[in-house]
Amino acid sequence: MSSELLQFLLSGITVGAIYALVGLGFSIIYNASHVINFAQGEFVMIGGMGTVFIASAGAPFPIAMIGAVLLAVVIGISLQKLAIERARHASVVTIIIITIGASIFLRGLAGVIWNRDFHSLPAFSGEQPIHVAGAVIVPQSLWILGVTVAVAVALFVFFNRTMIGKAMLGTAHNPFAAKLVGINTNNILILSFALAAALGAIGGILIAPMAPTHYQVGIMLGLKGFSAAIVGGLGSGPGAMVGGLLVGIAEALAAGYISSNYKDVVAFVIILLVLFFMPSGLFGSRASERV
Amino acid sequence: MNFVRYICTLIAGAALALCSFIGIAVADTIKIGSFLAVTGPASFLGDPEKKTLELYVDKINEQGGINGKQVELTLYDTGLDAKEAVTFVKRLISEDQVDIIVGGTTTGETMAVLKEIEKAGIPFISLAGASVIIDPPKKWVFKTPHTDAMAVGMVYNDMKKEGISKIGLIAGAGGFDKSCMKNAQALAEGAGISIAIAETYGKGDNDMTPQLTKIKNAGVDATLFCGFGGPSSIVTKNYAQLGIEGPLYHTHGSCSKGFIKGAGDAANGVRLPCAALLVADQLPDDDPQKTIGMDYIKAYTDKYGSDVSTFGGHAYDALFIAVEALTKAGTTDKAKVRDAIEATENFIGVDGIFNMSESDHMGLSLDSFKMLEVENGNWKYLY
Amino acid sequence: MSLLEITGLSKSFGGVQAVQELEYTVESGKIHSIIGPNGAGKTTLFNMVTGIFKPSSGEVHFNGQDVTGLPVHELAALGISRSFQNLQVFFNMTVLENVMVGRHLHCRREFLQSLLHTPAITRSDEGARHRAAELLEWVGLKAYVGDHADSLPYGALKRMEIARALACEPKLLLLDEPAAGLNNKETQEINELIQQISERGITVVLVEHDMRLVMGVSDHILVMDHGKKLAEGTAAEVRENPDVVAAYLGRGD
Amino acid sequence: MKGATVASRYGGVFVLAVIVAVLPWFLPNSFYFDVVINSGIAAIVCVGLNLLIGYAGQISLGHAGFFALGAYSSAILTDNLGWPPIVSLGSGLLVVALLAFAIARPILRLKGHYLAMATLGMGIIISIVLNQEVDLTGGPDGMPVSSFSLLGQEVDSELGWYWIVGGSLIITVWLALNLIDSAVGRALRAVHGSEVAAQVAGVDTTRYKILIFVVSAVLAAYAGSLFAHYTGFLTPSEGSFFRSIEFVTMVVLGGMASVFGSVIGAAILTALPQFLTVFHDYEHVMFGLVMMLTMIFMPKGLLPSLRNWINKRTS
Repeated sequence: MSSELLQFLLSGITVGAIYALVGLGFSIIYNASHVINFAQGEFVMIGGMGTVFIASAGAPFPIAMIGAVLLAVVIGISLQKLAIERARHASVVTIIIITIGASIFLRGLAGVIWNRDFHSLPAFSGEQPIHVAGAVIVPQSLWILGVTVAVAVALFVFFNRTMIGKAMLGTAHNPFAAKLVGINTNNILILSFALAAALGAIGGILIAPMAPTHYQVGIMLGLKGFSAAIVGGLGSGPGAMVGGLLVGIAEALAAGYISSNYKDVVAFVIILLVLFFMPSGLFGSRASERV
Repeated sequence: MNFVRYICTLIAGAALALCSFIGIAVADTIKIGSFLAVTGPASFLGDPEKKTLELYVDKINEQGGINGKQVELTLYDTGLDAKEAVTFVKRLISEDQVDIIVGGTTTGETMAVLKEIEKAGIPFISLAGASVIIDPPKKWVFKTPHTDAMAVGMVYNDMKKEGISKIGLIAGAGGFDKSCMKNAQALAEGAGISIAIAETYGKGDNDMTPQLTKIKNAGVDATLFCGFGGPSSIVTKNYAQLGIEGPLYHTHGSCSKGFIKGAGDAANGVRLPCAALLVADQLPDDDPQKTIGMDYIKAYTDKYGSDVSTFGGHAYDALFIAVEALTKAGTTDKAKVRDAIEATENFIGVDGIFNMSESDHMGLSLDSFKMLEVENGNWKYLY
Repeated sequence: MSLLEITGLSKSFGGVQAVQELEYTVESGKIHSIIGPNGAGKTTLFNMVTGIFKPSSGEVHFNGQDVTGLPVHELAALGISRSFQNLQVFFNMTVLENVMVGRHLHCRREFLQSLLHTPAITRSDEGARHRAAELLEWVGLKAYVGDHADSLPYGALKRMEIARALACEPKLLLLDEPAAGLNNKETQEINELIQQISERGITVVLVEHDMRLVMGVSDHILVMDHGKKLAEGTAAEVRENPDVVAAYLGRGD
Repeated sequence: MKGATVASRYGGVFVLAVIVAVLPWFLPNSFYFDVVINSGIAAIVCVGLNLLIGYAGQISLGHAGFFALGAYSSAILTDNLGWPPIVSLGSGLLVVALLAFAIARPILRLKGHYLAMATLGMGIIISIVLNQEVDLTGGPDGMPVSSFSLLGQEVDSELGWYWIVGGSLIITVWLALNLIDSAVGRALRAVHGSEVAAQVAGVDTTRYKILIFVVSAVLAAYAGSLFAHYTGFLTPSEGSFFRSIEFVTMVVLGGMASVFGSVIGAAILTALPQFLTVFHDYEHVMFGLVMMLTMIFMPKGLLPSLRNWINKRTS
């Protein structure tokens, strides 16, 4: 493998891992409620900006990070309780508009309460690049990959080995049956918004040392995360992971080999092609309509 | 019914809003109108511009206003939407009936409103970069920032001094970036510089390693970065990580402390042209821009607690050119104020020394840029 | 004369054989029923005949023409219509409009003329409206004509679906469990309705679990199990077929 | 029955026409004209988009792309190639119609959120191209557009544009109402209600979905073309993802499957930012809040909720 290709792949995987974390958030909420939460990107912003501002108030970084994740979780739960739950009988498009309204609201608030400057976090363990076969990788990339893998493993164990995780999956498949066997589906909804918010915030904290955070970072990261979740197949955890990496790598390779002007176009064309041939994404359930 | 109550609240709110926007006409004030991209993709530019205008309009009023009249600032946020900009300018002109307009964060918004400005005949000082705004000169339109072409020219001069001939370019997708890139390509030949490779990155990108890898493999003597905000730091970091040979140049888009903070150690060695403001303390004492720069920095940081950028400086200069013109004209008669702006001479601003004329509606010369280098996490004044 | 001829028809979903090598003939003008336990492949068969599923193999002939794998709307144009086991109602429309959609193929629907609502369109629409109202009255839903479909009780929706299917003026009408979820009285009314439909010269195929209904109206019964034909014949023949008895009794169904 | 539908069809159009005819006397200056004209332009897009989303049930998060394509085709053909504006407009509509037709078949095979993603991707691709092709479109700095002229008569007054946009809107609404109240319209609504049942009734659902996608794209492009000549300057933000969302929000806010709802939704959302300026820094916070609260308390949109409420009161 040429060092150039390796470099592109490393870049794509790093960025893709963040997309995957955001995408996982989309999928978890979709599973629990069949809602697409377009405010997912704002959790990323809250993760990064929250850490910056809690730290600037004097807290040590680890505390600030935990604080920011908790802040995102509280906002996620409020979003569910105050907005989504009240509109649960509304149409898909109506709920999409509500979550977009929520994202405008949160972004606006962040711009006023915090500020509209760019902010950086220090890298977790230095910035000395590591050389691998002619390519370089920064320690922060390893952090991103490591945490993403750890999150993936933790989620796998959670959904397959714990009662509450299994209950969440069960609710996704059949909310009515879940109610019958005594699962409190309302708590499941709250839990999934909390989980999705935490994942987004973690993504936002991980990326902030590489790319300065800003009250508007959530817009593009949210969009890319949505792409990841869709390409992978809505509601599929592994799908969101693969989808995120696919979008990230497609962008990096397109920038490297095709045209950096049109790298995002290339990425979206790939997404469209995947959907044209697999209308439910890579890992989406292909449930046919029962008539 | 829940939503009935909601509708009532909405209607009440709307009525309230209507009352305040019809406005109680306060007699005998000078009205300055402004439209800025305070939010949206260019908030990095628009936000300090807004803060600067609000800060100094307050100060002017504290000191007794202009010609004994208080100044009233009406400021709208366009969110970097040219359509909104046009609507707000119509509102400023026909509804708020302002005497002069200072604003237009980006070239796109500025160009979109020119038709309206010229039709209405109201003096307008833009805060946007591109030279197309004032070239050819339009009767009512002025601007304060240096043009992108000037920044690029400054960079090319420095490159020639350093013996650099083959460069790589990297730019973003926004208006600032594109305009800078276009100028860099257009001016290269005349400056004896060849552009071996030109790369761009997209909105919201977090890693520019692929683009920079291509630049690295193209074997260039130096790289010029056209952009601002977060990407300034990302590109600089990636550049250092990849160990690319040759110096990295930025343009005036990176003239804010946030860039150095974001890029950390990687920023050291970056060379860029900026307004004198950033190095006001390092200027020789006889430099006329020294005091004004130091004063602006102090006032801004005292009020807002954040570092100054040169973008706020554009607003400072525009506001005070307007104030000087209004003072000299002694009236708010639009034609007279316009003539007074055009007659601006030896105006010492933070961007440089302005000398406007019928053919030059910006009035800055190339030497108003200072060449800086980042050293130990701080600006160092080169020349 | 046979209206529908099915030969060697199979459908599998990812390895599961829903229908296997089925041979089946529907005689014109008669009332046919298909019975069998859940998962026997009855609805899958309907879905293949109406074009919703493409058969894995085999052929479907309608009125002497090979119609295998034709799209649904083309089969509708040839004269095949149906109702649905799980209601497929246009809940965003009124009851009358639901049935008017059934008149789609009989309406003028040129795009430009529709945009301008030319007199020709108005006339054709009037005709459709009139016919739809007539059919609703005929199935006993006169009272509901102007109501929104989402305000109708379940039993009425089932009748509305039948009216909509009839509005297409089909030669062959497939009814998928028309009596499911209905009480005795309603089932009896459906029974009468099916006979009246048949009297209009429309060939009816019925999938139904209610044995009294099936045995009462059917000229011919097909028994399916595990995607295969278990038996066929008149009600009496099927009732005495040892395979059928074994299948039903053995399962305690 | 017949009387009712015809009355509601033409009664509404009549009321709209009266409002359009009278309104100019209540608009004090060019700012108000601007807001009203922009509302009208948005309303034309939204009536078309509502046919697609509200009636046929197919979501699109990319219609600003068509709006911008119409706008830029007019601008480029008129200003760069020197074509007469009316010819540019026609050519622009044709180009958009062909493009929409070409992508409609694969895109409309998708459903729900997957369709949302695909249309969003399509819109973003269009917007990136407009941003990147600097030589053709001026890139992010935008391009000027000369004013509209027909038979040597130049339209440059606000009142002139008001009549053009107002007239176009009345005709659009009238055509849309006609279409909805025809076999074609019922077929479209049937696609929304149950695609399979529509097919069984003989509706070629694919054909109708493509048809209405193209119609809504052409209406968006027409509005875009008007906008380009009216405002005289174009930037790629006209084709951005945000603009697409704005159009969909107008449709949903006004009321899905309600033509007049779309007109109201467009007017409210165009004027809202002008009202919200009183909140200064909190402008966007309030905008988001209004969006959320309206949709939570009136999930069916303003006009249908209002109608329900009046029905309940009167019955």
